[in-house]
Amino acid sequence: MLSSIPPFALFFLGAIAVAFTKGPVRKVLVLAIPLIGGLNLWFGVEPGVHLQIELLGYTLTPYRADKLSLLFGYLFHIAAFLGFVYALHLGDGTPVGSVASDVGEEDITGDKTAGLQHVSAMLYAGSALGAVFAGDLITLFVFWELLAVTSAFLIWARDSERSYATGFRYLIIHVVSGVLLLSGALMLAHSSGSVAFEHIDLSTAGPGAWILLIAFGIKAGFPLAHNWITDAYPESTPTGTVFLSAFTTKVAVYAIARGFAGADVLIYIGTIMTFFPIFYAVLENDLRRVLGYSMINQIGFMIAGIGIGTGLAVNGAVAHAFADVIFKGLLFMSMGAVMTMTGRTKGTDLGGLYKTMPLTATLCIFGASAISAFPMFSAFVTKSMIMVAAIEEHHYIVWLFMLFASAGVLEHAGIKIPFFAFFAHDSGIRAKEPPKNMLIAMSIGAVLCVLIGVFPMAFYTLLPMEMDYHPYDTTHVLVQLQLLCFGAIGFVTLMKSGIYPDEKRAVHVDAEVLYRKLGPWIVRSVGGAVARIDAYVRSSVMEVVGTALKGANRWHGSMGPLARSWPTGSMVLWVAVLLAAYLVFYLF
Amino acid sequence: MSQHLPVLIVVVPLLLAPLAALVGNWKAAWIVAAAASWWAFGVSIALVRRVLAEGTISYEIGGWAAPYGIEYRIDLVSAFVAMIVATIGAVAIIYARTSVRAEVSEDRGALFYSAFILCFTGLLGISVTGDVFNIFVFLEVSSLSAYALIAMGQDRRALTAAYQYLIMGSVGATFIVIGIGLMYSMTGTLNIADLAERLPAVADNRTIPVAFTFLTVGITLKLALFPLHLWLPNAYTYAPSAVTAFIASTATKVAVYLLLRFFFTVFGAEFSFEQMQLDKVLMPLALVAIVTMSLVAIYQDNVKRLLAYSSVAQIGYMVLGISFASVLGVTAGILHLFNHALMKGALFMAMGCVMYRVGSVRLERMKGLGKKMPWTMAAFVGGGLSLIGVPFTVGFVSKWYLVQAALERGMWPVAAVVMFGSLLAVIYVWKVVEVAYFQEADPDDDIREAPLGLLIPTWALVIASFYFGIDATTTADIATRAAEVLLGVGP
Amino acid sequence: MDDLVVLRVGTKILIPFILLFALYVQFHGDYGPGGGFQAGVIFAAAYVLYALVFGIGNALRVMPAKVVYACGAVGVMIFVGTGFVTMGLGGVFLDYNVLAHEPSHGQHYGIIAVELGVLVTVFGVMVAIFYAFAGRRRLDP
Amino acid sequence: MIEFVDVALLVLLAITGVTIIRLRNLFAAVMMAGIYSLLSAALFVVMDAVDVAFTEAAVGAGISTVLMLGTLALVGHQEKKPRRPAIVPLFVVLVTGGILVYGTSQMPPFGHADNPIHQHVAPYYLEESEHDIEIPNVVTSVLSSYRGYDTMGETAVVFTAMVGVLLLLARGPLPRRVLLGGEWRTVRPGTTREELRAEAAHALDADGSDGDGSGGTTPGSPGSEDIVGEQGGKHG
Repeated sequence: MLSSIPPFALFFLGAIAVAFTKGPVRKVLVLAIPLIGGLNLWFGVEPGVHLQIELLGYTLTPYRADKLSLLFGYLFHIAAFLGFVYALHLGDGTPVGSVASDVGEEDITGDKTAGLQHVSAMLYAGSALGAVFAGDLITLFVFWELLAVTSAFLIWARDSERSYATGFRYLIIHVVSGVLLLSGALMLAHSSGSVAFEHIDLSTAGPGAWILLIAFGIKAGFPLAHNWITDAYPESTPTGTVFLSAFTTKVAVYAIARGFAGADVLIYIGTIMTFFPIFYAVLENDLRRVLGYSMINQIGFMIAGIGIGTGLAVNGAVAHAFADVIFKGLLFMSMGAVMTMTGRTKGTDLGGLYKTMPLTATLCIFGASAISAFPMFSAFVTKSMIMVAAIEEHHYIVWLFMLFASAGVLEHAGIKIPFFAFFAHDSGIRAKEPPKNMLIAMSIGAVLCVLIGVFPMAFYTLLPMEMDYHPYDTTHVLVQLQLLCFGAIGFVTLMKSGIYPDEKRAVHVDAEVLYRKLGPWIVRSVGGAVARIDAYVRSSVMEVVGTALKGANRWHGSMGPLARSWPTGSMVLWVAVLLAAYLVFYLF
Repeated sequence: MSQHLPVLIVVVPLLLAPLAALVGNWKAAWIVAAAASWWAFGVSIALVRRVLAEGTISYEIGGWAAPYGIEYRIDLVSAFVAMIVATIGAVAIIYARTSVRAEVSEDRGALFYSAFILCFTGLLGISVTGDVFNIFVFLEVSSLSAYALIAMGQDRRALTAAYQYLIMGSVGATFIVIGIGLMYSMTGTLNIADLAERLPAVADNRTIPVAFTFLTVGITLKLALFPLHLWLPNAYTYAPSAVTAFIASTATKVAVYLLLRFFFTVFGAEFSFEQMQLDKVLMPLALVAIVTMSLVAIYQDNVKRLLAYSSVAQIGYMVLGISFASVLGVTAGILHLFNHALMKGALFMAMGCVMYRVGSVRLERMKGLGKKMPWTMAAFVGGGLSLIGVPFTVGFVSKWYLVQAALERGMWPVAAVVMFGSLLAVIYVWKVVEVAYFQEADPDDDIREAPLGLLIPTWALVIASFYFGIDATTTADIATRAAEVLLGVGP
Repeated sequence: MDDLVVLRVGTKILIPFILLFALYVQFHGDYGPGGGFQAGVIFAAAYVLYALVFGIGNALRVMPAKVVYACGAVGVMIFVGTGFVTMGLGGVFLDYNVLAHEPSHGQHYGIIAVELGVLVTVFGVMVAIFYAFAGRRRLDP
Repeated sequence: MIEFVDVALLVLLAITGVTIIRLRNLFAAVMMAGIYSLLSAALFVVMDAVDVAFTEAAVGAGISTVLMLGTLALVGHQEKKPRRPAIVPLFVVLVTGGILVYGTSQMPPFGHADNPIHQHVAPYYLEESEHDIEIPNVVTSVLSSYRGYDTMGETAVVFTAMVGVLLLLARGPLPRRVLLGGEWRTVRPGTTREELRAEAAHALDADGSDGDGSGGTTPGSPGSEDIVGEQGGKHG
């Protein structure tokens, strides 16, 4: 019945309604909109083209549904719903039992900017939906830029100098991505005569396709373009980050899956993405930033899966994206709960919270188990598809890297996050459990993680490609358990034997000790090299930018020759010079 | 009556201009000026419709057949440009009522509106006439009145700016008349259609390239193509707000029309672009204009000046489109004429609102205006989005055509420069948005929202710039057909 | 300037002749060189001469600034108005043929009308500009 | 003989032109400009363009001399000495002029009956005007009838000039509001110009940073004795 109304429209209208309401009405609204939209999508929308308009001689398809976009559509409705449940308490004042005010930073919970956050989150979710149901590149571009702008407000909602600067950096990167997208789209449109967003063959479509891939890649956090994720996510409010983690990168994964499935280059990009963030993740102290690195790592699996390109691999990639939104959301929610209640997110500042926040700790462990791909949890049934597809397509080295990365995931996300936040040394913080709505949101997330893990076949029917795959075969379960056990045993041994000095402020040392056992050369040579290359690229890029800016200022600044006001006599002389120049040009 | 429409669009305002000076009282003068503007607006719409339906209209003034008498010859290009001028004039006159009252002393009001109508009439006269000398005459009317209008600015630097514009504008007009004279000496005619017919026979005479040179320099000076734009920033910065909004959206546009008229109709695209290789002159200058002038705009801290430099960059876009000398390219140029008139008009009007309340348009005085003058600043953002070229704004439509035209010629780097220009526009628009929305206002200021008399015209243009960005079929269709007329490939 | 008797008397004698000459130029334009523009300038020259010799105060009494400004405006209106009259009589703009039964008579009337417009405007504008300059700082004797 | 007169007049014109450039006393320069106009009028007479000559004599030598003198009365009459000889402009002018001479060397020879201008429209005027308009002076027929619309435009130009000059120079009462140092001030009734000027000077000191690099005001410009941005005052 509502099938001809694009899903984003409901959210955009909702945002207006939210902007003009307050209190309980607003709370009902923010919950009702994703619910109604989700139900409508589930029951009312058939695959097919639902809306077309003509613009500038091209056919635009602002609303097109197929299995791939529907899957992301369901996902984003779930994510929006969870996010709004999680953020429901905003505007009610500081939660009971919070010790956040101890840290001295004003309003660390983002309570003051509740209205702004709700409106921009609503618009943000709507933009993400618009993007995945966009049937052409121009519509995609519009939502691509809207995603950037609306999400930037979620970062600014923290309302601090730092978040302002971060949000601005974030916005610039995403606007650049949008401009590249439009450029690529124009080039493709010019060569093919159509702006429809379908599969693009990188080898034959010309430079436009590459520009498009770079545009998508920036949003997906490709290596060297990944900085914005770890830069921006830890700077948002506790609730804002939950929204941020759900949409932007997943829209990019969707776009790559639709446009570039089977492009070989993606396998290698994805593989690099799976393992390089691990080195940073283990060195990082801010737990939300650790999750940021972990996100790049998870996207790496998806990108590699898309690159492999078989039905199984692409299914694995999008399924993993689905699962990742939920378990990463759960982890960000638990860290957000910790931040809301304590005001801190640094591993060294926290610890021992399980005593007063047992529910949060348990739910966090659910998320950690899911991300580590324990059997019966979601990532197990999704990531394994990608790994199996890699073997089937004889990408053995890629598979090995992924295996290594999986172990890394266990260490930095599966163990480090819950351990440092809730266990480790007792920091003496006695914060209460977060507000109920936060707990409810986390519980729903945890249940979903388990449901997907336990009933994979039901979940698989939603996937876009045809395939025949069963996750729970003996080999797979055994391999995974072995990997997990060895990883866990290593960690526990180090802890118990006292090599792991838990009272020091250095996560850094802990990681080094751990890796000295696992393989010292990895940290020293590979990790060092990655860090050095990263630093080199960054510094040389900054240098080029700096020189360019200086040059621009010399010529274009207020006193530069191009901006100065000239005396009238010089102007006239200049005209005479030009007259002579033109005469010479035309006459000879 | 209706067969007189071509001449009525010019002579009715021309009759009203002295009337406005005669009535003496500024309110009455404003009514006269508004009548003139709205009359011309209505007639221009009628003319566009008639040209679309019937093709080129010819009107022989005095009953003398061309080329012996003066002919008004309105094809789609003329009608479209006249419509742009008339539309902006009709909106600007509403705006002027409030704005001019605050910025120009009342005893000058009557003369001011008289000059306003004269400027308006001159621009219309240029766009509809079919006679090159008549172009010059009306160019003088519009230029002289424009100098006087600019000199009415609050800041005393307006006088210097107007003086420089006077000198440069006179040089430009003189060059144009020298070019016309040289052409006359070779052909014995001043009628555009007749000239176009007779020029090829004498094209190998060296005098014609010299005429071509004088016209190139003269016209590019009038349209402020880099590097002959030097008069423009000061003139736009210090003129009264209503004048800046009007002149920025019309005067340079009419100069672009002259470029089209002389190089496509009079000389013919083949002669201009293949023999004279005009594209080799226009394209590099346009590209340099887009990049350097956008960069300069970034460094400005007076917003009117920032917009003025942005105008020079935007003129680069128009000329770039024209320099492709293809239907797509010229379409892009003509479309951007219209589109830029809408958005720059809106932006300068928004700045006029700021001027009205704050008394300055320097960036540091605009802190926190997003809260204090929400409608004004929202209008600025709307115009700014168009300047950047965000989809569903007119700016996007023109950039779209421009990039397509570049790609059609296989000029990837040119398309890249166009996109890069958009990025630079993001930066300079953002500069203003940042100050207005993200910096705290001085709590002592009691600045209120601008009055409706200013907001309504401003928003009319903003809404138009969105409307024609979403429904671009009408304008794009007219522009395409106009381009076909110019290139002689149309039906 | 009371002692410049020669100048004053000379001017007094000259001015009527200059005015007469201006009229000659205006109406003889059909047969010899001349016309509204030249006649207007000569009129203005005579008037300016008067103002220079007898003081701007006297000149303003003869013809107040407002009247002069109005002349500048009215002349244009006469010219454009002629065009409207021809349109009203069924011709195109400035088609003088329709002003009389005989086309050539119509041409005569039309030319006289528009030349009058030119004369009035040029005279008004020249004197107005002179007033504006002179009014800035006293040029009076 | 005619050629001799041509050459003599042109030489005199050139000498007068150079003299005007070199003179530093502006009164003398204005007088020389008058002479220049008379000489060109004479040249036009020699070229049989009597109407043009007439206009040039009346406007160039007559009215514009008076107006320039009026200006000089306001701004002083001594030109500033340039700091250094203008070698570069001279060079540019010579080069551009040289190219122009080359460029126009193929122009139709002056006064030749085969020239395009004598072949196309002009013969029509000469032959038909007697029948069309029935007045002997073809120049008048062209100006007032065939191209009467251009003349109307020129009349409008003259009128525009008046509007422009009056806008710039005429004096009226003080405006309702003035801009002082970037602030709007409402002018109280009865405030004198002197009081406002004092206030303006004060405000300008405070707002001295308002420089956009435009080079500020030109000394001696017509507005220099007024309140910032507003010319006005009691009627002179």
